[in-house]
Amino acid sequence: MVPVNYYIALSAILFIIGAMGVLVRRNALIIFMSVELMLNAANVALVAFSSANNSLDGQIFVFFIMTVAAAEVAVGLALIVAIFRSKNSINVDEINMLKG
Amino acid sequence: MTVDLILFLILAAVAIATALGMLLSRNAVYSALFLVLNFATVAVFYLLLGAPFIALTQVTVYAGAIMVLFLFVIMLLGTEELPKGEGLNWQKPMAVILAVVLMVEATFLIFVQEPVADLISNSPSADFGGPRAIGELLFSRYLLPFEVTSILLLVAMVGAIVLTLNKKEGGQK
Amino acid sequence: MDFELLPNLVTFFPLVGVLILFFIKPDNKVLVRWVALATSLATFGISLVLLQNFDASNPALQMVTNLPWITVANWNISYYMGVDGLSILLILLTTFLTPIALLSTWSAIEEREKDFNIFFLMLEVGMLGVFMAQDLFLFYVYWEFTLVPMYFLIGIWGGPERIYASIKFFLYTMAGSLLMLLAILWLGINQGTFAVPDLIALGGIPAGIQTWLFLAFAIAFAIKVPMWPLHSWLPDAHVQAPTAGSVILAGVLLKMGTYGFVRFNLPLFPEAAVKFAPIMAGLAVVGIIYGAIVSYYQRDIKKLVAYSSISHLGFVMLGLFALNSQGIQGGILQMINHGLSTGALFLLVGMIYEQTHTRDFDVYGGLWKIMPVYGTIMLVVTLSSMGLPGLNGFVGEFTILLGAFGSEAIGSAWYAGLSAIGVILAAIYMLYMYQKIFLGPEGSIVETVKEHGHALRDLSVREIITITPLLVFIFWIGLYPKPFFALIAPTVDNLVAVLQAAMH
Amino acid sequence: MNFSEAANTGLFFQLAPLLVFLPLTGMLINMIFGGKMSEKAVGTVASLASGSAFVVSVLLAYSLNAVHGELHTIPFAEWIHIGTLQLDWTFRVDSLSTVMMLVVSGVGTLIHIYAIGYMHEDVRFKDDIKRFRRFFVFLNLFIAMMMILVSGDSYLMLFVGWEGVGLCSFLLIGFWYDFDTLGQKSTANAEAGKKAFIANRVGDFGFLLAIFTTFWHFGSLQFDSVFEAATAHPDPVVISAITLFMLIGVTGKSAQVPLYIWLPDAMAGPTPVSALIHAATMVTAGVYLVVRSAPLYSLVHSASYIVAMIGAVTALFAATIAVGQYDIKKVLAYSTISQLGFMVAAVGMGAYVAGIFHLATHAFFKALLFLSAGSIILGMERGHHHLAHGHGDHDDADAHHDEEVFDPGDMRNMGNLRKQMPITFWLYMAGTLALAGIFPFAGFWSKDEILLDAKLHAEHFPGVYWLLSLAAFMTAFYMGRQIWMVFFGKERTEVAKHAEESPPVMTVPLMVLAVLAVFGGALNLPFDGFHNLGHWLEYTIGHVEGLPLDLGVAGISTVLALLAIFFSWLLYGKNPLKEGQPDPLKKPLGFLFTGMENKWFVDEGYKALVITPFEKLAKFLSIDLDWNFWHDWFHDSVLYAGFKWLAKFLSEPVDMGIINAIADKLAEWTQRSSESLRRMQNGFVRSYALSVLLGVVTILGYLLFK
Repeated sequence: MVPVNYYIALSAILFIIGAMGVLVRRNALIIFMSVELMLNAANVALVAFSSANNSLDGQIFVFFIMTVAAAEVAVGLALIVAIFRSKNSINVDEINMLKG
Repeated sequence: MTVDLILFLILAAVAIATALGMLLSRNAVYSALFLVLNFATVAVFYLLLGAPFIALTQVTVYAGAIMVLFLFVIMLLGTEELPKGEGLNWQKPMAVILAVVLMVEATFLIFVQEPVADLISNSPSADFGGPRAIGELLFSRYLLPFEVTSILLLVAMVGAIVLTLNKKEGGQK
Repeated sequence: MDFELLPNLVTFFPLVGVLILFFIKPDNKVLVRWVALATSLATFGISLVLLQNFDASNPALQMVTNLPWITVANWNISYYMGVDGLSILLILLTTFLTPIALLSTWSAIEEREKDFNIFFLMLEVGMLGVFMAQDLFLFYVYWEFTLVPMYFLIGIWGGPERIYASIKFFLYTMAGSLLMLLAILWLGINQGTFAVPDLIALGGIPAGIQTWLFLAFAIAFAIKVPMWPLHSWLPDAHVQAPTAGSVILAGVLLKMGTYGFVRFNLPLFPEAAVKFAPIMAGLAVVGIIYGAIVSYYQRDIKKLVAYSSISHLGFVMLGLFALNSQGIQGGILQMINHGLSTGALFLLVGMIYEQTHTRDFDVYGGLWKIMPVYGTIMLVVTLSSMGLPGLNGFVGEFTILLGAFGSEAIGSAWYAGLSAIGVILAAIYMLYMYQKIFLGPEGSIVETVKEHGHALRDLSVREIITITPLLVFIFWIGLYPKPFFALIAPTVDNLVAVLQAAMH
Repeated sequence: MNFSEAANTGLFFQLAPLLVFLPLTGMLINMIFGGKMSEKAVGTVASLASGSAFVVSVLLAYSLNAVHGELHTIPFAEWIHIGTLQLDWTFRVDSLSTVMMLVVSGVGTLIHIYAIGYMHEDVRFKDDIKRFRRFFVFLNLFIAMMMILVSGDSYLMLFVGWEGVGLCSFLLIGFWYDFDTLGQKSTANAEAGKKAFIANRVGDFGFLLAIFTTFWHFGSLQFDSVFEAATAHPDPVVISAITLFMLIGVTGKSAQVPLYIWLPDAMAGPTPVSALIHAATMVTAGVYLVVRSAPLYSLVHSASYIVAMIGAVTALFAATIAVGQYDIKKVLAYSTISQLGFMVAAVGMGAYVAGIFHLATHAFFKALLFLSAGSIILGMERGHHHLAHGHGDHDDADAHHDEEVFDPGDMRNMGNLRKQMPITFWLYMAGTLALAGIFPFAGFWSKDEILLDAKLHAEHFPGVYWLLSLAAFMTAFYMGRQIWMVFFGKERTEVAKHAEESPPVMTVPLMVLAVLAVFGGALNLPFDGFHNLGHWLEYTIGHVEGLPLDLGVAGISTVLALLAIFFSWLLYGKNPLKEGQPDPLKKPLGFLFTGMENKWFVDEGYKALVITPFEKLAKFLSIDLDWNFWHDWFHDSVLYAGFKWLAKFLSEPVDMGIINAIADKLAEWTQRSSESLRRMQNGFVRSYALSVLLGVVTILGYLLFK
């Protein structure tokens, strides 16, 4: 018997760790992984609520998130490959062409 | 303290630990492997939460397909480790501070302001979260979004191919 | 042929000429002149057909075109054209004066003749539209439309101060028009229609509001007339405008103001008209005397004629605000008379100016001996302007003064009595002008012109042709005005009935 | 149908419009074809036109007599019809208008003939032969206008003619518009014409007001309807107003005090003009108007008295001036004014027959006098010409002009002319005696009738008789003075010695006039069974008491006249004036004579009181008020400069200082802040992510702790 709170807390911790990954790492691939981690954190929360509310909708949602995540990763990795080809680096700090 | 709770705490500790491992590893390959471990842990959570279908999907799609893709790209580009650079010096402390603040806020939200006292029963109905139930729901109520995801995947696939096409070599279309 | 559409044809026919002119090379001056002249003559011809189909005994609007034009929300603006006794003579005057004015430009305008003719024909469209429009909004559109060509006529082909004069002309008229536009909008929105006949039929505007509407219209028209003291733009515009411009300005454009009074102010706001009659008559009298005295002291021929217009139009205004048949009919006839006489005066002044390039009195003198035909024609025109019996001016002035003398609305014979002094003053300044130019020993200008290698000549055949039609009408109206009165009488009688009702 | 039948059935009345159109035809012929016609032909056409009008007048008079003076109106054309205003051109043939027609066309024709000779020479002296034709064009136009005036059946038609003759007067006074009376280049003649027109216009102004008042009170302008309405409802105020307004017209047209000033200047016109227009016909229009309006004047005594007094005062006033004049025509001009005063006084007193009688005889003898004076002036001119060309070279025209200006009309230059111009002398004598009122000349009868009326009505019109008698005395005196100065004594200049008699074309019409001047009194002899004119006019103005000859009045006036002539002989005849000698009256009369000589300074008075103030007013209004103040100052300084100031104010302190500054500061601030904010946009994805997180934290914090 685990309170939902705990799951949510876990989800939050994972999410924050993911966010930290996005913020502190320079490697585009790791940033990407952190994003995946954040998605996962959200998924945890959703499944927990689903279970608590005894409703499958949350799980369906998770399913869709996974689909989107898969698509995102496919495109994202393709982008990273493309960037690497032109910049020869995947250090996001070296990619600042949008500087104002 | 029940068995469930103990199990939860252990798994949670593992999940956090792997997540931190992903975060802190210098080598991207290690990070990826830590993440796989994390995803697997989370899949276990799903099982505990009565979502067997999602749990397995998690293992196959995330821990399997996606992370393999990651590893593949890491290997392909040969960027396991970035050279040390100056980077944004103020970024890190700011990020930590914000993370802490966010953590505090989350804690306050979860445990003080809106504590959800519900307990998650460990014995859900037999078919809850099973492939059949999910399937029925997907093909009835969520049919349209489901179909849309197919298009999304198609677009993503095409996008990935177009982006990675090597134009310099006048590659074939 | 459907004669109902004639007013539209008359109004827009000059555009045909404009269209043709667009395709003529500006260098081909002869063709440009002839096309413009032929167009204006054709317009005159069509207006004669209009006259032929005009039923003089019918006081109502005739040959009406009434189409919905803009109907947004509760605005009912229509394209409403028609002719009645108030406007028929002015329409004819316009179509009559335009070819004459154009003919006078053949030697006077040397630059950009094509543009000049195009502007002139467009001006004719505007003027005709003003006299035909029966919808307030449509009227306003035409009213403002006339400003633009005239602005350019003065501003491009005028004298040395043309820019100042043209801008002053434009601003003055514009300023007044805006008030009128407000009044028009008020009427159109509150009464639910912009059509003048409908508005007259509806009536029922409260007296207090009538006062304001009357004033808004009156200021716009008074500036155009111009009534004293709003006349300051006139000398500038007249002096600077080219001859043909002055002819049209004095002949027709000023009449738009007086026409506005009789077409809109009197029938739309009869109570206010009755109330304001003494004030308007008073201003008219001041204008008559003031204009006459000021004319006397001018040293520039054109300026003298310009100021005399103020005096003459004072008579028109006095007649209109007598609010009885004699006054109003005399006033309308006097509009025509002034158009003919002053138009002729400007033409004649322009003719001598072409030879001498000066309008300063002091250098003239004794020209009658050198230019007997010119002197005689000028004498006739001068006398007509002075109101000598047997010429057109007298018929108008006499009926106006007679009407004003016994006018119930004005309420006192003093107004007419004082304005009769204007008759004396007219003799003083007109004879003064005539004497300065034609009598006495030869002026220095004769020598000056000789020094430039050519002698002063009498009028050329073209000039005589230009001026003769005006003379014919000067005599005709003076000797036998009956057909002219017959055209305006029924409509005016209707109007007077409305005003009489408002008076009691 | 024979002649008398036509007369009896009134057929001839239909000819009335010809009175106007015959002269007009003559005018048009001369105007259009005159350029190619000889002078004789031009003159003949014009004289025929006028003469045929005389024939028509005679026919009309004859027919009228045949139908016993019954009024005939001949509608001719509709003119102005508006509502109740019905104005037509209708001819009116009654005994009064026929008298006028006869006088106008009769005297007019004689003067036309005379003018053929006169103008022939005049245009040569003035060196502008082309103007010969123009003269006859104007003269015919004048006859036509005068006919409109006397034959009109309404006040309006009378007014039309009234204005028309004014125009002709203007044109003919200014006929030599580029000269002065001495033949020097000047605007003087033109000015004189203008003066006449304007003075007449002042009168017309009064007449117009009279017309308006008449119309609005009596509803018509047709004579009979007006009189009917007036007698039906005699409102003294209205009728006084009408008659007094009309009087203004009369003083203008008939040269009465105070508007007479134009007539002496009108002598600038050629002499036939002075005779025809400014002595015989046009100036009598005022008298005609009063007689025509007799039914109105007889209704209000006060108005009549004012008319009579104005006439009497004018008669005396002008006579005094005539005494002090040296120009032969000026003397006659003032004499005309004075005689017009007699007529006006007569008609003012209701002595209409006497007035019209004097009008007719005056037309005869004054025309005679003027024309004779013209003959004298031309005679002098001939002498002058003869001398100039006798001494110098024929072609030396310039030298001729450089000579001392010679005034052929100045009586001081004349003397003993009866030797050189005997015919003219006798003709002039006839005219003089008629004017002086010597028995049995025409003037005696008519003037006596006026004096008799004045005596009889002295109760109602006190003072008139004495004024008129005094004026009659003066008349005889100045005419005597003239005769002695012109025809007797010694020639005072060379020119006078060489003066030449005029040709028959001029003298023959004079003889006809002289006969009329001598026997004109027969028109209305004051004996029972005569009174022809009186009876004739009775048809129109009602019963007239034919006054018998009053020996007392006639005796006094004759004695006065003879006495005056005797005095003039004493002063001017016994010791003829020497060359350069001042007038012998100057000493005894002193400043009085200076006044007479200078026309009592009336012109100067007008100049000071009317003309100068008017010009000052005109200057003030046009230069100061209208131009400097209203046009320049108000529009340029107030409106334009005000607008400019406002525009400047709005643009500099307000727009630039406030609104623009706000905008500028805003932009500057934005720029500065964006300058610093720009650094945030550093292009580093992670920084953006940090911002997002910051946002999340902040929003969450806000939601949590709000």
